[in-house]
Amino acid sequence: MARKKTMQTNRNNQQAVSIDSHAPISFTFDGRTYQGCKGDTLASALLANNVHLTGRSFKYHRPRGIMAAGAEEPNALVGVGVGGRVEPNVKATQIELYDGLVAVSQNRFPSLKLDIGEINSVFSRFFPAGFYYKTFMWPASFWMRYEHIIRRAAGLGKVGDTHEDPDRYEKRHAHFDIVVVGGGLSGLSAALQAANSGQRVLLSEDQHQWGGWLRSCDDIIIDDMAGHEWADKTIAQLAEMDNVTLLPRTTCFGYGDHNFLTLAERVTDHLAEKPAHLPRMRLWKVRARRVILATGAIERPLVFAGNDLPGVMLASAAQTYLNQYGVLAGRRGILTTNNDAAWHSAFALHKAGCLITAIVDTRTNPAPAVLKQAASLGIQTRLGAGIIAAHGRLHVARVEIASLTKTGDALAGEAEHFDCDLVLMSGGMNPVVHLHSQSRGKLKWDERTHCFRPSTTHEDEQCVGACNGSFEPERGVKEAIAAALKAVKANGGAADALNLPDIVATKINWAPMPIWQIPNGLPAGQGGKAFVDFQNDVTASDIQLAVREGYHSVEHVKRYTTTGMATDQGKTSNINALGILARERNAEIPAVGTTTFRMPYTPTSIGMIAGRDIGGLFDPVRTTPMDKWHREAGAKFEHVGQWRRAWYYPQNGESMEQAVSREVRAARQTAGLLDASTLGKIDIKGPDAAEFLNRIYTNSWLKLGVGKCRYGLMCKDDGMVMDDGVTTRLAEDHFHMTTTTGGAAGVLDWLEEWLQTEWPELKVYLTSVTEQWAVATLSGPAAKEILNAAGTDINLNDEGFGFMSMREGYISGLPARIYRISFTGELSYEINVPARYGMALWTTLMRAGKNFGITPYGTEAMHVLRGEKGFIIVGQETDGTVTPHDLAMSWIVSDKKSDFIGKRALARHSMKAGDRKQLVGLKTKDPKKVIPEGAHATLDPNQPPPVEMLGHVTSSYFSPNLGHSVAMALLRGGHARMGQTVYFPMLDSSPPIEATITDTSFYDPKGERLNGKL
Amino acid sequence: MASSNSENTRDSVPNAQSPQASALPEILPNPEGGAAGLSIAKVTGKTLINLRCDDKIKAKLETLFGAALPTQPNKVAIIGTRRALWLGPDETLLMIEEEQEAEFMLNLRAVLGNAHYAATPVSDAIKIFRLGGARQLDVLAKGCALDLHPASFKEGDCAQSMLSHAAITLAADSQDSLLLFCRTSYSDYVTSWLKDAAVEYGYILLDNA
Amino acid sequence: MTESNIDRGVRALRDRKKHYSIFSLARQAGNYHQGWQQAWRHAEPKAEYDAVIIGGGGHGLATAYYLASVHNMTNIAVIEKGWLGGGNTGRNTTIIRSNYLWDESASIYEHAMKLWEGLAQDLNFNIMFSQRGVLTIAHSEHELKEMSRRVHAIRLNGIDSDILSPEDIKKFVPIMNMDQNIRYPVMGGFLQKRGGTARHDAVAWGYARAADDMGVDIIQNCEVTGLRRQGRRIVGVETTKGLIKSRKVGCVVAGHSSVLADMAGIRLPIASRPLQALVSEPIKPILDTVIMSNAVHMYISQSDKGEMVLGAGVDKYNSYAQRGSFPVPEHMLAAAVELFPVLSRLRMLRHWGGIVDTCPDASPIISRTDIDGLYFNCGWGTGGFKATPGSGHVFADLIANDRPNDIAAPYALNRFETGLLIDEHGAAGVAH
Amino acid sequence: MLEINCPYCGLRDEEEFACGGEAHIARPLVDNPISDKDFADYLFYRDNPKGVFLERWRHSAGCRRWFNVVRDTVSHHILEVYPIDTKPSTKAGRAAYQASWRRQSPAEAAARKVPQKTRKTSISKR
Repeated sequence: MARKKTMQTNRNNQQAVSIDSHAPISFTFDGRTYQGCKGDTLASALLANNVHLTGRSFKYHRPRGIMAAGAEEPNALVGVGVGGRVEPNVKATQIELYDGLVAVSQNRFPSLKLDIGEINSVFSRFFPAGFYYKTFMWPASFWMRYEHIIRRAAGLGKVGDTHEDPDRYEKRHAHFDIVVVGGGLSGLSAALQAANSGQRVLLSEDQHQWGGWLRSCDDIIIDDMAGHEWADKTIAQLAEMDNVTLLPRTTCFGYGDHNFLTLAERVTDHLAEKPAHLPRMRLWKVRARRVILATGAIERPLVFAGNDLPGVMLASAAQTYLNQYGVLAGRRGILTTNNDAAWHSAFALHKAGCLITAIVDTRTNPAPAVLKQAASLGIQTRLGAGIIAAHGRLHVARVEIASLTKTGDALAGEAEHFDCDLVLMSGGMNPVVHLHSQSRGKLKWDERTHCFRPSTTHEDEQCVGACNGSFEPERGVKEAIAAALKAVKANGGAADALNLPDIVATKINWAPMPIWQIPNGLPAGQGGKAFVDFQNDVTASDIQLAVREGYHSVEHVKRYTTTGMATDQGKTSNINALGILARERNAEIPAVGTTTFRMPYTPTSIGMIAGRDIGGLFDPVRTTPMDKWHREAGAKFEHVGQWRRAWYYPQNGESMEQAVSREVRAARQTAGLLDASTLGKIDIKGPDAAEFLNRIYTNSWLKLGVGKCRYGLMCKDDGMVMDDGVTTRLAEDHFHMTTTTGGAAGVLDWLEEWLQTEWPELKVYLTSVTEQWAVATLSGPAAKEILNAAGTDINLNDEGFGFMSMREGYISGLPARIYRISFTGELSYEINVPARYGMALWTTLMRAGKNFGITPYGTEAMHVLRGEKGFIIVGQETDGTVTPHDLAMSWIVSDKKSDFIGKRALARHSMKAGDRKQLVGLKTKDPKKVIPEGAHATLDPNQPPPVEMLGHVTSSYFSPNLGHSVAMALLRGGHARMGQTVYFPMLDSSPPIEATITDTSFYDPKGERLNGKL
Repeated sequence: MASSNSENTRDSVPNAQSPQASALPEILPNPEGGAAGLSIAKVTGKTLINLRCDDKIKAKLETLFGAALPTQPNKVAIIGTRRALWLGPDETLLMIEEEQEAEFMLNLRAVLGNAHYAATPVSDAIKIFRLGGARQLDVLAKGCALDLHPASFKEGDCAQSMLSHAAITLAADSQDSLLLFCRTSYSDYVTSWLKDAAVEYGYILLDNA
Repeated sequence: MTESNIDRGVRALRDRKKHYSIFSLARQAGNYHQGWQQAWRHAEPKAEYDAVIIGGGGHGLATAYYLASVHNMTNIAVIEKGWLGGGNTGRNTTIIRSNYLWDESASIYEHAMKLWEGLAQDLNFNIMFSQRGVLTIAHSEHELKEMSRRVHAIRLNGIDSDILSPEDIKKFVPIMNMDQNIRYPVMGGFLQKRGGTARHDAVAWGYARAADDMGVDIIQNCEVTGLRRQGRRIVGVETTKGLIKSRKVGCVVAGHSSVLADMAGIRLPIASRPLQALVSEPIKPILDTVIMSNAVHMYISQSDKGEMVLGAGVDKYNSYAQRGSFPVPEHMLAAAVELFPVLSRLRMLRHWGGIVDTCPDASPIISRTDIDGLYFNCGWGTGGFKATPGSGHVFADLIANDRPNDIAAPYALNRFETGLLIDEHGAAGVAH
Repeated sequence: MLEINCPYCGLRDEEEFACGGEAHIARPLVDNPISDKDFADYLFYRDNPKGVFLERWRHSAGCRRWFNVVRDTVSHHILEVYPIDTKPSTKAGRAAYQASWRRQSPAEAAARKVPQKTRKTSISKR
């Protein structure tokens, strides 16, 4: 224990507000073990152990340390975790420490202290912004090689070796009357006020502890309590109320249309042992009626040479490390600032034992109060001055200070040198306006505090406190309570206004001096590097260069220099960059413009956004009542849309070809059985049902007799074939429609659309019955015998039960509708039973058919069988560009009907053109050759590319029954090419396949087999 | 056959549902102790009839059904074990005891004669589950965007929506239980999804309710 | 004169110290990069031009560049309401390929591909055209058949395309999930080796710089407020910087084409839809090609900076807001993690939306209009970037000659009257 | 993500809905002959305004009813929701309905029972 304490040399206060020093924690960084406390962030723990150097920059590999204490940290990026949990590029300031945490530095080789990449820094003059646009062009062929090297040099962290993420990620929807984002002084006040109304309130906070800045400052007393005590009391109060949801460790990263918020809750990242049942993170998808944003503010760095050295940090960050974690970031410090607020941070550190040797302020007129206090603390000051350069190798050791001209753009005196191990910098505050901007709220430039503040809103949203530019605590609380009351009222509720808490805080003038770069007395581009975007290594002179080269728009500057494009998303760099850009263009900042912020506020877990909709839950798999049988029969399956269909049933080691040809032969010689349950089925009822079908299908339906079936083709209104199927008249006003498996849902929606929007006068009701019925198709010469053997009360004789008709009855006791229709060309029955009997029907038929050689067949055999007959499959013979005429199915297009969907479109001149792609059959010269589906036809096999193509093969199989291959193709002007020879070039080097154009009915063209006569 | 390279994939055809979803046991105790957070019970022995008709015709069926069929959107008529769910301005889902189906349909035809309506049996097309447990709403919220807070979704309310990728209908049947209706072919997906979503809270699958 | 205009342009560039090379870089390093010149002048509009191009994106700037370099028209202007490349040029996922199904598409995208291959040298601007290959994967029997159809057509059109087996893919893309027992197993794919990506901003800047060097005026922050007509002829463009006369006006304003058409009193069969994309934080290289999947709807590559770049399909409603709805990235990332489990542990860094013109047949419009001298180039949907050089090249040809060349002809507006569409929606979805 | 007020089911997430594009497109009757060009107005040409847009939505995961919506395509604000067979009632909605070029299109004229003489123009006055 004692030993551990001594290791944390910079921990000077064991009682700091955010840590529990009685719970020591050990962790490793770059393989070395350190001790920290419960409540630490990795950053505070490293600083406690006097570790400042944490990473290397993106481009120049410069040594970098911890600069901030929150989401804005640009430098301290590490890789965290082991095995499948490795996560690159995590900000050390956002990692909650846990026992056994493993972190490694990034973008360095061989080690952090000695990184050969630092060579880039030496040659940095050759790599200004956008240098790669200007070179690597000769010889042309070499770019890919240059790029290979560049790619390996770029990137930051590494992904883990194990690619399987062991963690779960959850998502949930939620609805709230009022959502408050940010658990600082203003957010807590707004939440408490809103909660008093009894309305459903959500309060979220990015950190794991509540209070925000209240935890970092030591000079706010609220209702006679220290700020952080008041925060704890208020949160306890809110936790009591069951209309309030509190989400700590939760970042609101997105604000979309209609008050849709997305929040990322970190559930187990901070735990050493991660319970298996808990998700690592939870995505909250929140619909809020009113939103109150209390997201605080972020301090700006100052831009001076060497401002990126380890040991140079934001003043507020140093104060946070001191007051929250009891960590003193240095022993000998210097503050450089342009505002009063930072002075108080310096005072705090000075009192805590970090000797502040000087406070350097670019202004000549800081508030008398701070000057007085500095004097009383014996801190010397340099007014109207700035740090013009910081020096040191792996840590800041010395700074040069010089006085500046009134405007701050040139030096006004000789430089003095100060030794130090800590530089505090402060360039003023930036309200966190990201979410307001994401919601499309507008921003305006505040001439007093020199920052962007929210102006008009777009969604139902209000900003309060520091994120609204109201940095004074009293004002923030007043705004928060007023905003909450307004929201409650707008929701139609009421609540008594809270009394304003009694706040005692140091009065601070928050207006900084607008100075965007501290001059170094040298011509532009010379002297040490003054960084604007630390992570991407963008310097002030890079921005000057961009402007010089004509990249004036802020967007061009961002893209040309990459400023603001790093993983800190420009939280510390945007305004400084804008300021320098404005100066270079002699324009005002608002004229130069800002960028609109977009989701996410901070980098957000991809695994979390994916959630559980992966693996087995990625997409539903729909199965038929007979699915179990198919699986037990060892069927291979194929996905058709979301349906899983038996594809073929290999027996004792058959290849697919063997299995399919066995199934195909059986269906023609004895009988085959197909699970057709997936066909779409729609119940159509009403006095106008026939008229409705007449408008939907291309053929006529008015005269179809009850009990009779008819095949129909439906087109979109552009005349292109959309779906097909057999529809049966159950009664005068009642029809049963079947659709393709894939088209089922679309067809039902299509029909409903026409009924609701175009023909509301038609009295027709539609109901989907796809899953009400299980369907087994029994096909083949023995079909009738098998049905009789199974036992049925239906007379199966042709007289009683002709082709294209339907009978209701029983099959071995199962209530059934039998449709005598055929997709194989054989005698065929589509037997429909209520789905619960599907399996019973199937096994009954298999049993009854045993002696007749019944053979189950899958979708592949079905394809071959219909291929032999030249029947089309929508989606295979068609692709949305094919008309009924193209399919040689003009016979199904009625010219008598006054109208049907697609009629007018089919009458367009171009639809009649003879050179359209038309469906034809193909016979290969070599009967054994099967043309690959998708192969394209040409008249001249020797033509060099680009080859003149007639069209492509839509279906192609070897027909076991015919002993030769059969194919269909859509060929330009195909109907007039009967007998012509065409060639199909192959993808491999094999010679083109030669084939003759024929019609499409290859097998039993007279259709004699339909009646089972052999 | 189809394309020159597909041969080598033919014998490694996917078997749809990945292990992860189906691997979950029938019962998962609440990892944090106490009763399972979710109970899922298959509801059987019911007949479902999809009724398409306008409000006038609904009125004619009040006596037969035993209660006025809902004419207000997303309301359920509850009478004993019978339920009538509003699905649309001219669409209602009737749930009655299976043994009453034949008689009910007979009387329905008698009452409505040749009026314009469609009463289609869909018992086999739709699966019914009764959900219970202290965390049932938290589980549903993971995949359903409806506001199911007791304040806004009370007994006698119903709603159609999505549960992740599946269309569902929910009915608040009483303080502590919900009826969930989904298409038969999606029921495997829905149960897998519910089980997986309840891993945090524990669940129990009951055969009948 | 024998020397081509391109040669003259390039030579002109070389002569000047404006020329970019490793040597000029070294020379400038010597004087702390103080000597670099503006990439393009910030021109103010003249009273009249021989042609005005509305829209300072890649397509518009390329049009101007080819008008000047190929057709000798140097008294022309490009006017842009905001900043160059601020529209879809700077918002797309930079995929470049020419492996299209229909002949009409193949010819224009391959025309573009050939220009891409020499573009950095033509423009003396490294646009980082990286031919790392584009692999389109198939997840079902149906997609395998569709793939075969496409590859046969692509090959016969003389465009490179190889079919990859799952084994090949495993080798080519080690991080891809090749488990065959998942919902959408990777059953195969086809690769265009010449496909790849380019640096989108650099394309706009490179064309702007080269066009400017031939005298083209590039006018930013100049919004069009009206189109001045005399009867059935265009005579000028009304802008926030005043009237600019011209008897030839080319509109290349993806996303806002309908708005301009409206100003001219004509109509286009176009819907403006949001298209979303996102990038992850930068990591060391894990993916050295471009992957596209239609079934699970996403495409992905890794930028030179190390960011994983992902895109999906368009949102379902019309919008001019350059923002879409959350479910789109949600489903896109689920698909991405399903295919690439390693992504689960990465974080989304930036997300944005563009406005794309979508046509009924998912093919562009490059056409004259009912107004003489007014031309439109639009409707590129989600695929415009890859066509940039080809699109600009044929559009310049159309504007200069007032008639489309063979490549552009099929893309005329009248195809919606005749119904002779170029339907690139691809497979009509599974059936039977 | 949009939140849409279904006339029957109330406020629901965009994900429950399907978007049907421009509303109030009358279908020309076949017995009213119009040119292929005019027919293309019905088939392919859709209004695509930057601003107030009249569009159709269907509550596909809910009551499956079609209805009309007045939505601003820039702000995404929904100004009005109204039944499929009615016209907009808000000022902005009515104005947009009247202003649409389609009101003058021969295709729309040909949707009325009484055959009209098709006017030979496709350029609209807005």
